[in-house]
Amino acid sequence: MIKHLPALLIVIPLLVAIITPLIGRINRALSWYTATITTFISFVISLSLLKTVLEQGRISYWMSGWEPPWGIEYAIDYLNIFVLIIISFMAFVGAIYSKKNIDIEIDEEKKPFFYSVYLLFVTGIMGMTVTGDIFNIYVFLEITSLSSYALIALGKKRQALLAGFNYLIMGSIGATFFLLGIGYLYLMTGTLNIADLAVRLPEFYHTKAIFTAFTFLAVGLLMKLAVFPLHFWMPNAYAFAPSTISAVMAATGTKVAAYVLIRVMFTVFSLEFYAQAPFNIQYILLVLAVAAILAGSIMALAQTDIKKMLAYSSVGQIGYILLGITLMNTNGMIGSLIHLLNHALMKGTLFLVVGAVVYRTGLTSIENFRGLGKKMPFTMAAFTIAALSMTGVPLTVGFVSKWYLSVASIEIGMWWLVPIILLSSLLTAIYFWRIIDNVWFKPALGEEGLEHGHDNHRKPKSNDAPASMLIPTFTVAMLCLVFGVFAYGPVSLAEKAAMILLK
Amino acid sequence: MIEILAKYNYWIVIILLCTGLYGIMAKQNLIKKIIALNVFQTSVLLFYVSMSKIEGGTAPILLNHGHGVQPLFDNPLPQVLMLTAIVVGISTTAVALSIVMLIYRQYGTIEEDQILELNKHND
Amino acid sequence: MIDIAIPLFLVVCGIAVLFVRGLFSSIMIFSVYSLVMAIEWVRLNAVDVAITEAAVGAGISTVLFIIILSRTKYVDEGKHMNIPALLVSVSVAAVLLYGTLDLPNLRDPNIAPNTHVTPYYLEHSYEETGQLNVVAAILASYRGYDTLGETTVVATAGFCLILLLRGSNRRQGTKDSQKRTGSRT
Amino acid sequence: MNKHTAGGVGINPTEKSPTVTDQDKDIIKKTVTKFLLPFIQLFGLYVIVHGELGPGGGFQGGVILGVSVIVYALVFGLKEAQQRMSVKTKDLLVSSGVLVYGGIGVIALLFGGNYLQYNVLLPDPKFASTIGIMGIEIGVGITVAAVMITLFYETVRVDDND
Amino acid sequence: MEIIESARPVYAILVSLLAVVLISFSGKSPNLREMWTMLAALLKFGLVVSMLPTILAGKVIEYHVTRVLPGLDIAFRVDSLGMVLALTASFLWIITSVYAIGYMRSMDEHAQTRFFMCFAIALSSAMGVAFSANVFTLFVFYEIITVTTFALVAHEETPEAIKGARRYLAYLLGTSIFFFLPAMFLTYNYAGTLDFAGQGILAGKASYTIISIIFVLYIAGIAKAGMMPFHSWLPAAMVAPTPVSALLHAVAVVKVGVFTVIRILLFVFGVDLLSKIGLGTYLAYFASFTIITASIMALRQDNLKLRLAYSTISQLSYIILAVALLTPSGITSSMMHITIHAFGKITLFFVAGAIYVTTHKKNVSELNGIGRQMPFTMAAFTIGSFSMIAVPPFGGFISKWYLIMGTFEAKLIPILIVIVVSTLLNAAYFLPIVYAAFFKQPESGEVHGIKEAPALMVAPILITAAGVLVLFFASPLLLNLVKIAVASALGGIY
Repeated sequence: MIKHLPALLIVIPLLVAIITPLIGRINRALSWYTATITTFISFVISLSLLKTVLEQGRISYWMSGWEPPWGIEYAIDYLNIFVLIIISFMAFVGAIYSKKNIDIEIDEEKKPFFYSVYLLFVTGIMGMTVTGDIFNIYVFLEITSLSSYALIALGKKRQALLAGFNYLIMGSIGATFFLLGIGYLYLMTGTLNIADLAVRLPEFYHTKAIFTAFTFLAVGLLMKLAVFPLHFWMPNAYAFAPSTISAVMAATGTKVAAYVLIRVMFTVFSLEFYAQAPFNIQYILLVLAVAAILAGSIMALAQTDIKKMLAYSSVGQIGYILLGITLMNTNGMIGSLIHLLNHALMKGTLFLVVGAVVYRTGLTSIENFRGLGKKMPFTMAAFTIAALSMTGVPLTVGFVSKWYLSVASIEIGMWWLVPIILLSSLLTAIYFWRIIDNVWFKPALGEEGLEHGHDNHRKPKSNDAPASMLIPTFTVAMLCLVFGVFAYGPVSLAEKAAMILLK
Repeated sequence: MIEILAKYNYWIVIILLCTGLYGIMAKQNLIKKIIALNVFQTSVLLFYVSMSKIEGGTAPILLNHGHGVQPLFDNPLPQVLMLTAIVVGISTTAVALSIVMLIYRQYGTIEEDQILELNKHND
Repeated sequence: MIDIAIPLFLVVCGIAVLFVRGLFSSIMIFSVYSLVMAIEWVRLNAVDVAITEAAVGAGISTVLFIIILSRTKYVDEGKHMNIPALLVSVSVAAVLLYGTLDLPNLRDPNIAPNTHVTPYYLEHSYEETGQLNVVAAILASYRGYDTLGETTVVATAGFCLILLLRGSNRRQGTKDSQKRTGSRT
Repeated sequence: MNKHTAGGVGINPTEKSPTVTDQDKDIIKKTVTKFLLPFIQLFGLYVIVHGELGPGGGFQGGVILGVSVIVYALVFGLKEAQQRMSVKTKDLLVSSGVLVYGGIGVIALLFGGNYLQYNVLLPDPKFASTIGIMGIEIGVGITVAAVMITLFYETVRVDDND
Repeated sequence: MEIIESARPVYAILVSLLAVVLISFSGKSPNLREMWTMLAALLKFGLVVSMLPTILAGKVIEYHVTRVLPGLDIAFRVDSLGMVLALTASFLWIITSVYAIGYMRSMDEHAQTRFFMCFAIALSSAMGVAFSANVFTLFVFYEIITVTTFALVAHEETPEAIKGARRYLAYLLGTSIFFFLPAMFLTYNYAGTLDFAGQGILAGKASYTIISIIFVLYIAGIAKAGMMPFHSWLPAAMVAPTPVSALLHAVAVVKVGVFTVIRILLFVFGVDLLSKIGLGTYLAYFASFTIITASIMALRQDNLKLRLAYSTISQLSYIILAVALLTPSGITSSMMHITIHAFGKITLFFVAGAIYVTTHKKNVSELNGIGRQMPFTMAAFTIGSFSMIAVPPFGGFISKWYLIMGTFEAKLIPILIVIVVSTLLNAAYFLPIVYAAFFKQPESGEVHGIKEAPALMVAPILITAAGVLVLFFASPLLLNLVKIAVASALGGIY
C-alpha cells in the first residue's frame, strides 16, 4: 500500500467527504471526528511521502496504471511535498479548531454537510498540489473553488453572500483563463502532462501563442492568488466567511494558487522562456509584487474590522510570495517558499485568534480588542507572536523569508527592493501594533463607559477560548517561533526545490 | 474556404469570450452576470472543440475496428476535456444561482448596486 | 458555408443574450445560444460534447435559470456603457488576437494535438480498454481520474446546494427590513 | 413573493386548488407522465451504459434520469415526488455514485493495480476494463441524477418556506 | 586567546526568563512574586560574577545555541567588554528590584505582575546583548528590549503614557528596522559573516563608500544610544514609573545602545578600518554636537526627570565620543563610563522617584529646602551630580580623565573644548538643584523635620551613591577588565 500513498492521500479524504453526510445521519457529532481524523490521516500520509521524497527523489504515480503522458500522473517532488505538508497540516488544525467555532456559525443540522464540503475543499487543494497533469489541476481547482464559494457564503452576516458570489465570479474567470491557457499549450504541444510539456515546450518559446498561453495561465492564477490589483474579491470573502474557513483558506487556498503559479512558471515554462519573451515578464510581475506589498500594507492600515485588515495584509504578504518567485534566483525562491510556510502559519494563527475572539465576544472590530489581553491571555499571546512574525521580527519565521528575499534582491542588483521590504514591514508593524496596543494596554470597552456592543455582565476576568480552539491556535503560533529559530529544516527543503525549479 | 475556416473559430471564440467578460463586469443584475459567465465559459469550450476537428475526419468511434484501413479520426482528447468542463460549468452555475437565491431572500433584490447600497446602510 | 454561418449566429446570440432587455428573454436566447453551440459541435463531430451541452445548456441551465427567475424580482436596468469593463474586454481580446496570429491552422491533421498523445489512444484504446468509442475510453480509463474529479465536482455542487439552501435559518423574516444589522440568525 | 413576474413562467411545485377543468387536464398529464416515465428512465439507463459504442455515458444518462424525476415532480407535485424519492434517499444517492466510482478504484488497489486500474479486476484485462468502465459510468450516472434532483428539490423547497 | 565552551552565559540569560514564568504564576501573592524577582536577580549576578575570573584571566567563554540560517547564528561569547555591561546591569538589577518593590508598593501601582515580568525579560535581553557573539544575536535581544520596555513605559496606561510609549516605540523600532536591519544585512552581504572579531570583519570586504554607508546606517539605527536627531524617545519615555526610568536610563536600554555602538565600531568595523577612512573623527564631532545641545536643553527643563533625561542624552554621547576617538584611552574611557554613568544616573533617578513618592513633587523649582526633609536622599543626589560633573573623588572623574587623555592621543583639540564647555554646562544644571535643596528656604506650609522615602527605596539610593564613590577608589579593578577589552580591540597594542 505504501506505493499507493499518493493516490490514497487524495482518495481517502475524497471518499470520506462523500460519506460524511451519511455518517452525520447516524450522529451529527460524528462528522467532526470524521473530518479531524481524515485530515490527520492526510497529514500523516504527507509526512510519509516527505520521507520517501527525501530518500528517493521524485515520486511518480500512474493513475489507472497508464504511463504518462497518456494517463494522469501524480508527481511529487521537493516543491509540492513542501506545500503539501503545509496545507495538510493547516487543514488538520482547521478541522480540530472548527469544533466549537462551527457551533456558533453554522446551523446544527448542516454540520455533516459542512464537514463534507470542508473535506472536499481539502481534497481539492491537495489534489492540485500533487498532480502532474495540468488539466487535472483545473479539475481539482474547481472542486476547491466550488466548495470554497459555498463555505464563504455560509458566513453569518448577509454580506457573506455577496462576498461568496463575487468570489465565484472572479474564481470562475480565473479558472476559465487558466483553462484557456491550457488550451493554447495543448494546441501547440499536444500534451497535458506537466513533465512532457516541459520537454516539448522550449521549441515554441518564441511563438506569440505560447506567450499568450503564459499570459492567461498567469493572469488566471494571479486572480486566484489575489494579487493586487486582482485582489478585490478577497477582503470581503475573508471578512465574512466563518472564522475557520477564513483561517484555512488564508493558510491553504492562496498557498496552493502560489504553488501552481510556481509550477507553471518554472516547471512548465523555464527561465529560458523569460529571456525570449517579447515583454519583460519578470519586470511586469515585479511591479505587481511591489505594488501588492505596498498597497496591501497601506490598505490594511485603513481598516477598522480585524478580518478585513488581515485580508488586506494578506494582499501584501502575497506580494512577498510573488516577489520571491519573480526574482528568479535560488534565494528568492527559497524566500518565497519559506514565506508560503510562514504566511500559512502566521495568517492561520491570526484568523484562528479572531475566530476565538468572535466566539467569546461576537465582534470583529479592532476597537473590540481592547483589554482582551486580560480576558484571553493565551489567545492574545498567540496573536502577538503571529503579529511579530508578520512584522518580520528575528527568531520568528517571518524574518527568515524576508531575509532571503532581501539577499536575493541584492544578488540580482535590485537593492531598491530592500527599502521597500523594510517599509512594508514597518507598515505591518504599525497596523499590528494598534491592535497589540489595544489588547494589552487599554482597558476593555465596557470599563470605560463605552457600552457599544458590549455585554455588561461579562466580567473582565480571564475567559480564554475553549481548549479545542486554544490548543490548535497556540500550536500554530508556536510553530512560527520554532521555524524561526530552527529554520534550517524548511530552508534546506525549499533550497532543494528551488535548485530543481531554476535548473 | 478552408483558409478562412482555419482561423475562423478563433475569432468567434475571441468575440464570445470578450462579450461574456464584458457582461460579467458591466451587468448589475446577478442573474445576467451568471448568464454572461456561461457565455464566457462556453467560448472556451468552443475553442477546445474547434481544435479537435480535422478536415475530413470522422467522429472517433472505431466502428470498423480491425477491418482494413482506419478512417481519419477527429481528436477525441479535447472533447473529453470539454465534457469535464461543461460539467464544471453547470455545477458552478448551480452554486451561483443558489447564492443568488439567498441574496434575494436577504436583500430583496438581485441588483448588485442596490445590494451594495443596502450593505452600506446596514454596516 | 454553414460552418461560417453557425458560429456567426452564435455570436449574434451571445451578444443578444447580454444586451436584450428583460431577463426572461435573455434566458430564452441563452437557451437558443446553447442549442446553436450544440449544433456547431455536432458539425465539428463532437457528438458527446454536443449532447451534453444540449442537455446542460439548453436543458438544465435554462430550467434552473427560470426557477430562480420565478423566485426573484427583475428590475430593468438602464443601458449604459461600462467603460472600464469595455477596456478590459478589449485588451483581453487584443492579447488573444495576438496569440492567435501564430496558432496553427484548425482542421490541420498535422498539428501537435493530432500527432502527439492522441494517436496512441486511437491505436490502442480498443486493445487496452475494450472501448470502441475513443471518447469514452479516454474519459473513463486513460483520464478516468479526471472523470472521478468531475463526478466529485458534481457531488460538491450537490452538497453545496444542500449546505446553502437547506435549513431553517433563511426565512423571509430576515430581509433588509430586519432590525439586527447584517446578522442572519 | 410574486411568482409570475418573469413573463408568467413559474414552476408550481405546490398543489393549488384546481378547478374542475384543471383536474381533467391534470389527469391526462399524470397518465401520460406515468406512462412515459419508465421509458425515459430506461432510456437514461441505456445511455449510461452504452457509451461504449456511440455517444453518451454516465453524465448524459444521469441527466436524463434526473430529469425524469423532475418531470414527475412537476406533474405530481413536490410532495408526491418526495414520497417516491425521498430527500434522504436522494442524499444517499449523491454519495453512493461517487462511492461506486471511487470504490472501484479502491478495489483495483486491492487487486494489486494502481488506483482506478480496471484491467486487474478480472483475468481478461479487456473485459475487466469494459466492466470497470461500465461500473464507473453507473457511478457517474447515479451521482449526476441525484444532484439534478437535488438541484430541483432544494431550489424549489426553499420557496416552500415562504 | 583561550576559548572555553560553556553554557553559563545562557544560564545567566535564562535565569530571569524562568523568573518571568514564576512571576506570572504568582501574581496573586506579591511577596512570592517579588521573592522570585530577587532570587533571579541574585542568581543572575552570581552567575555573571562566576564568569569574571575566567574573563580576567584573558579567556573567552563561547556557546553556540543554534543556527537559524547559514550565517545567522544564535551564539554567545562572553568577553571583557560584554562583562562590563553584564556586571553593571545584573548588579543594578538587584538594587533596582529592591527599589522598585518599594516604589510600586508605595504608589500602589496596578499591573505589578506585568511590570515585574517585563522588567525581568528586559534584563535577560540586556544580558543577551552583552553576551552576543554576532550582530544577529545582538539584534534579536536589542529588539526584545524595545518591545518589553514599551510595556514598561506605557505602564500607567494614561493617554500621555500611551503617547509617550508610542513615540518611544516608533523611534526605537523604526530606526532599528530602517537602519540597523539593513546595516546588518549589508554587513552579512559583504562580509559573509556576522561574528564579532577583534579587528572587525569588514576590512577589505567592500569599498570605502559602502563601508561608510553601512557605518551611517548602524549609527542611525542604534537609536538607543540617544544620539541626536533620534534622541527624543528618551524624554518621551519619562512618563514611565521611576524604577523604569532608572532602568531605561542607567542600565537596560541606553547602556545597551552605547554598548552596541562600541561593539559594532570595534568588532565589526575595527579600529584600523575606521581610522583609515576617518569615520571616527566625524562621529566624534557628531557626538560633540549632541553633548552640547542636550546639555543646553537640560538647562531649560524644570521637570526633574526630564532634566535627567537630557543629561543622559549628553552623557551617552560622551561614551560615543570617547570610543570614536579610536585611541586606547578613549576606548577605555568609553567602557568605564558605561558603568560609572550607570551608577551615577541611577542614583539621580532613584532620588527623583523618592522625592515624588514622598512629596509628589516633580519639578526642580519646587525642590527648595528639600535637603532638610530628605537629607540622605539629597546627599546621594549630590554625590550623583558631582560624578556627572566629574568632580573627584567620584567615579565620573575617572572616565573623563581618560577621555581627555584620549583627545590628546587623537590630537583633536576642538573636542577638548567641547568637553570643557559641557562640563561647565553639567555643573550649571546640576548644582542649582543641590544648592536649592540644601540652602534655600522651603515654601511656607511645608513639612518640617525629616521625612524620608520608605527604607526599601532609601537603601538602594545609598548603595548606588556609595557605588559612585567606590568606583573612584576601586577603579583599577574595573580598569583591569576594560584593559583586556581594549587590548582585544586594538590587537594587543595597549
